[in-house]
Amino acid sequence: MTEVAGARELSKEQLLDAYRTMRTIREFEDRLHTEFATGEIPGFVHLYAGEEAIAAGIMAHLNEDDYIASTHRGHGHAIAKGCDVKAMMKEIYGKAEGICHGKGGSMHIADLDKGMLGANGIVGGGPPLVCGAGLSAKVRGTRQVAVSFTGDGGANQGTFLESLNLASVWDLPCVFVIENNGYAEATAQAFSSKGIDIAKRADGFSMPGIVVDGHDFFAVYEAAGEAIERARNGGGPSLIECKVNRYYGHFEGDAQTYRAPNEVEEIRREKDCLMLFRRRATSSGLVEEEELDLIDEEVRQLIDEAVEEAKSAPDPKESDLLSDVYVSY
Amino acid sequence: MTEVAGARELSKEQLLDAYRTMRTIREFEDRLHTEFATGEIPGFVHLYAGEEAIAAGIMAHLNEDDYIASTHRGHGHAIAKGCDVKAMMKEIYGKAEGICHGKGGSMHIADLDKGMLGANGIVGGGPPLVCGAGLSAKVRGTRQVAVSFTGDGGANQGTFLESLNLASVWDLPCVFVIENNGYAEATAQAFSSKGIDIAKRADGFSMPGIVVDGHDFFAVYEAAGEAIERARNGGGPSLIECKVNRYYGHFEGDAQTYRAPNEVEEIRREKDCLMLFRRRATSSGLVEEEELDLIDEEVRQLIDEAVEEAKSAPDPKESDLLSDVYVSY
Amino acid sequence: MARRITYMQAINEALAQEMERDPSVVIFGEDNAGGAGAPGEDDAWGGVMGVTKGLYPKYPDRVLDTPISESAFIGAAAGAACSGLRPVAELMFVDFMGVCFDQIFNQAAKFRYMFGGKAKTPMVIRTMYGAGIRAASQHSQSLYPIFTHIPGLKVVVPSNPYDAKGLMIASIRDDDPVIFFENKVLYTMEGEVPEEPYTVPLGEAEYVREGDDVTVVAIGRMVGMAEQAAEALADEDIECEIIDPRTTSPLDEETIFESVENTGRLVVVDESNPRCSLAADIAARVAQECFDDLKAAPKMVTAPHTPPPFSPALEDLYVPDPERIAAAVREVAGAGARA
Amino acid sequence: MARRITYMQAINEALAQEMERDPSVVIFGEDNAGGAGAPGEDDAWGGVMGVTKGLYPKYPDRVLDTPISESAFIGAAAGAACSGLRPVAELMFVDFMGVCFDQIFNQAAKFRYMFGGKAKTPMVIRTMYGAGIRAASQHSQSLYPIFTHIPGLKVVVPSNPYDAKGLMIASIRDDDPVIFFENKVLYTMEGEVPEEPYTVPLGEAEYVREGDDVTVVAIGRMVGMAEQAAEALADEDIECEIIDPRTTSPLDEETIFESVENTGRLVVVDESNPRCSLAADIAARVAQECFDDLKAAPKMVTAPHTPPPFSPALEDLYVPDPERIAAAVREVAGAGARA
Ligand SMILES: Cc1ncc(C[n+]2csc(CCOP(=O)(O)OP(=O)(O)O)c2C)c(N)n1
Ligand SMILES: Cc1ncc(C[n+]2csc(CCOP(=O)(O)OP(=O)(O)O)c2C)c(N)n1
Ligand SMILES: [Mg+2]
Ligand SMILES: [Mg+2]
Repeated sequence: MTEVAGARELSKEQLLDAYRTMRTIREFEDRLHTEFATGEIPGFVHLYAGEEAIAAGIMAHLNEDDYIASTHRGHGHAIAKGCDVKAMMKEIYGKAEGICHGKGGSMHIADLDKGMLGANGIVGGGPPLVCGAGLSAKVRGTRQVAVSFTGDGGANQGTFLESLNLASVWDLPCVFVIENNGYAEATAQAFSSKGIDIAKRADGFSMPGIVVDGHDFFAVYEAAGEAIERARNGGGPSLIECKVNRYYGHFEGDAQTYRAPNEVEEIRREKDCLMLFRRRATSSGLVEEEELDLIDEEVRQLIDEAVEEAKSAPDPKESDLLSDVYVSY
Repeated sequence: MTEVAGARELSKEQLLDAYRTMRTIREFEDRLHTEFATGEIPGFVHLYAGEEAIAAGIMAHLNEDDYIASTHRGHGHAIAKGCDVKAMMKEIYGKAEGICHGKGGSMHIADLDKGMLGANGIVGGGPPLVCGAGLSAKVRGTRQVAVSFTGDGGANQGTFLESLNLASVWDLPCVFVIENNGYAEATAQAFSSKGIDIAKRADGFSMPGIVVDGHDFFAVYEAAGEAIERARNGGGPSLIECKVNRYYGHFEGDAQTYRAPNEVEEIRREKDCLMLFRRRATSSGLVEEEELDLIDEEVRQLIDEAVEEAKSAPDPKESDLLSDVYVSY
Repeated sequence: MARRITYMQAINEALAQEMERDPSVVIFGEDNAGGAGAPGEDDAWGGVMGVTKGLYPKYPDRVLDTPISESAFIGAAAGAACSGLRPVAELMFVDFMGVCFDQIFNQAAKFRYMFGGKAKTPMVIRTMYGAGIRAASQHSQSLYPIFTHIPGLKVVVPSNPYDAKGLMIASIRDDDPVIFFENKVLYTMEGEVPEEPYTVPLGEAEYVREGDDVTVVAIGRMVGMAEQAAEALADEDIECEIIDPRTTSPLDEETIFESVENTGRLVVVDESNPRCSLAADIAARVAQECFDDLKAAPKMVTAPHTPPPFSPALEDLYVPDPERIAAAVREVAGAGARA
Repeated sequence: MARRITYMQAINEALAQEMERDPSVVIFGEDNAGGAGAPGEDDAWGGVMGVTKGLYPKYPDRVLDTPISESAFIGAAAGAACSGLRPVAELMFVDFMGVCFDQIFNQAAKFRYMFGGKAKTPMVIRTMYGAGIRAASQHSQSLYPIFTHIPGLKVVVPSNPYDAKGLMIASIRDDDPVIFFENKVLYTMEGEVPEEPYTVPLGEAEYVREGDDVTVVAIGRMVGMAEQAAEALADEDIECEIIDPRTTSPLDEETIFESVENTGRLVVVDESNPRCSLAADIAARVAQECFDDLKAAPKMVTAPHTPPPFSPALEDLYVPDPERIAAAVREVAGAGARA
């Protein structure tokens, strides 16, 4: 599938946008990794580094008013869907100007105005929500599409499996993306869903299912294009399994002793999505190395500012504790 | 598959036992249908009439210490697993001598000494329990097998789908039987699991799945034999989908206006499991019509007595209300 | 003379009128349309008890059947509510909450808070509760204390047809997630119900009966039981003031406190199990806030700490009845003012 | 001098000793073995916090990892318990109960009653609860009031390492389903714990501190908070009697009532949300049963009616602390005896 998709199908702007998205995610996550080590960042932080091509490849097909439901590993999805990077950083630091005013944190980043229905602390929490967003689009006749992200571990949660069936039965404009990074915390996917591609489960709900290389932006982009177009045109839901890897631990602080020595190093060397993208994009002749370097530089500055501003931003006020529970009570 | 299985594979005793089981279930359910109409039977009653070949065909392979977990439509499973028919009838009438002392009723008939882990008021409640019984057999090394029954509607419950995966991953001695009678309450299976055989879902959990004619005792018997032997010998779980029909409403009182006119009549005429069994068994030359007629007569007497005794049996005592909540508290 | 209809008809009428008024209202649940895909009658069921009967023919695109996948479709209600609809989803029996509670209490209930006030989740979950029809342990529980415990949820427990209609319309128009508890025994209860749409505000208790001796707070079906008890007690010159909170979250504490200030005596009647119950919740709040007004110990009348039994002989002992309520009121009324 | 270990080590030791003693004890949960199927270290995790670390190498056949399928594996614990094992299953965070509650409250909890006393379901569900580590709304709830509400369940909430070990061993040996709440902040708490196996009986409260002025009932992590408050109050000549119920179901009411008879004043400290909480449960029972002994209104100290917030600045205000407890005690102590 990788071979089929060509960089040429995308315009220069699209290529640069996709690269900027992936680089922004990578920089955001790498920087969080460093900052977390200083002990200044509260709570659980699950980093998306290594999986950027999926978020970028899917979101490249979505409009601002399309919906996504994310996971605990949601920074990449949020950035790719257009959430404000600085407000996200402030949220992760628990500050009042955070995208959720500091009440949600890394695991609950959301921005409904951007169609981002939220990261989720509950594995399998998102797919039912996406069925609802899809139903809403269908009933209102808006041609919006709703996409859920689930991990290889989450693919064993009943809520995910039920959602595949509901979307199929209700014929909803939904796409279910599996980010199979090989592990659920320390447990290998090889153990938790025995001897199959997770995409195979789509057959049991008479839904198209496909496997793509999640390191390859172009492969994801092509598969997502088909599935999302089908959904938008009333063709019903699809499942896309992206085989990928995460670079850091399950959450910050995880030493990953369950992984083979050098496992991550080799992946970084062979399959890094930014490296692969650079190769393809430049060899296509559409973009120059320098243009990408410039983006790297701009992104680095953006993230520097985001971290600085987040650190110095004010905490929520005592009165914020009791607000926002209900619209009215 | 029906054609492969021959009545000859079973001994005369086995044939007569199987027939007696099916006839007992049929008589039990037909009689409840009549008695319910008099208004004397409390609560919800879901009848198994029409599906007898499944319970009989599966249970013919199970030992007393093997486990089953049943559904809200559990009378047939209980009878086939060896629960006392008179105690069951008393339970359905809510009497103190009922198999659960009147505390459970039709939806909660159980007898752990017979390996019957209970009918269940929760659709999809049973499959996880069967994973546990299978785990117990495996850990204790007893070669016991655990079988769960689920309807076509229940096959869409996350608990069922998760259980398929857990049994596969833990490699448990379990068999998952789907009783696909075409309806979940008023909702057709054609709506609730779109365009597939439910057995197909087994592939997504790398488990063998097979479809059999649930009206044909011999077809069920053969498929169950393979699956249960595989489980007993450490070969892991299987899924068996039995296509069948229910004769009465979802529960007593359901007028079934959602079904096509004459739908049930035709099935009774063409596919009644007792009729089919009689034909095959007698044409095999192993058993005589008269022997089967005799069983019919004996069963009719048994059920007559069961109903009479149930009606005149004493109610639970006031003190029973508070007992049996805990072993100790 | 005003029109009389049943509790069930009142709910059905509320749903029909709101669907008529607002195209963003959709309803779904098992057999809510009537049984999709079946060869027979289209609108065969309208829900297991027929509460939604007749809606599908009127609004075929907004009344949906569902597979037996509560997590998926209750969660879908939450997702739809965040994206422009006002779904009314049916959890057939509240006893089934265990297969889908996450989507209710961690998702719908918490969006607004977790997202810093940016989310609105206008959804209603209709569900049946209570004992009395010999439905046994897994189809007869009350469980509204569990939902009342959860910040972010509103919990409605109507005791009569008039309130059922007005509270349902208010719930559908409300911008927060509402769990609407329908008592299955009350479905056949008749009462006067105006034909035009109206709302009964969430969070306002009702004085069902005025009296100076003992305040009786009763919930849902227990209101009628309390009224029967009060009749009997009146002959003994014990005058009960019966308060129906109508919603357990928000709870109209002011009205309850006001009454206790006057009577100085409290009995709370709650069909649920006793531990961490609504009875305990209300008794504790009154003890903390109205202590100096209390002339006697507040008393709780609930089901026992057991699952609901099947046998009619036992189930009839399980649910609080007018006799048990009257006995409790007598005790509280009799208890002398403090030394 | 006696050995000191942490709350986490105490639980781990209890599990190890019971697995050693009884071959029918099995434990499973996500990453409980350490991460099955992974190419690296076998015993890498031992649960997300490491509570089960070291057990897999000792008992490789009785320590299992699971897929993320709580309904299936928590239900499997119930099924295994009915068929000869004594499973200890881990629900990583109690916040996840919403995806598997049915198997706990409709299956395991009700078997014995529904089956007329014929079933025995000896299982333990270990689960983490409580705020304090910035884990936000879906990883910081308490929720034990919900489990306490359910007849058929036993609920254990240890407040220190000694009790954690003794209560875990008692829970594993108990023949009823037990929900064992581990406070994530207390995992690092050190205390004296005997090396040999011992049990702390379920249903027996402990006097943590004796005093004649105010009875303070505190649960789990709140016990330590109450002790700090009591220290401060002692300087003001207010003597608190601190009672740790240790199990919320069964609840040792006698001990609580006995203390209130002596002090006449009650403060209940409960980390959970206020509505239908343990605080309400205990305050209501005391108000009903010890009314004549009460000299002042019973007071409840709980988290507010909001989900747990993420921001450290807000979470520190969310959990009851010694200051809030002391303020409540002062108020209750100060309230004059009744007119
Ligand atoms: C219902 C539920 N169960 C368990 C957890 C704890 N948990 C958080 S992330 C995680 C692993 C998820 O693995 P996967 O779905 O593959 O996503 P990944 O972390 O690999 O991106 C687990 C078990 C949870 N948050 N929710
Ligand atoms: C979790 C849950 N959801 C819904 C119900 C209500 N209910 C009882 S039986 C039933 C239909 C079951 O259909 P199926 O699984 O096909 O079994 P059948 O009745 O056809 O034997 C439904 C929806 C329930 N008991 N439990
Ligand atoms: Mg993963
Ligand atoms: Mg069916």
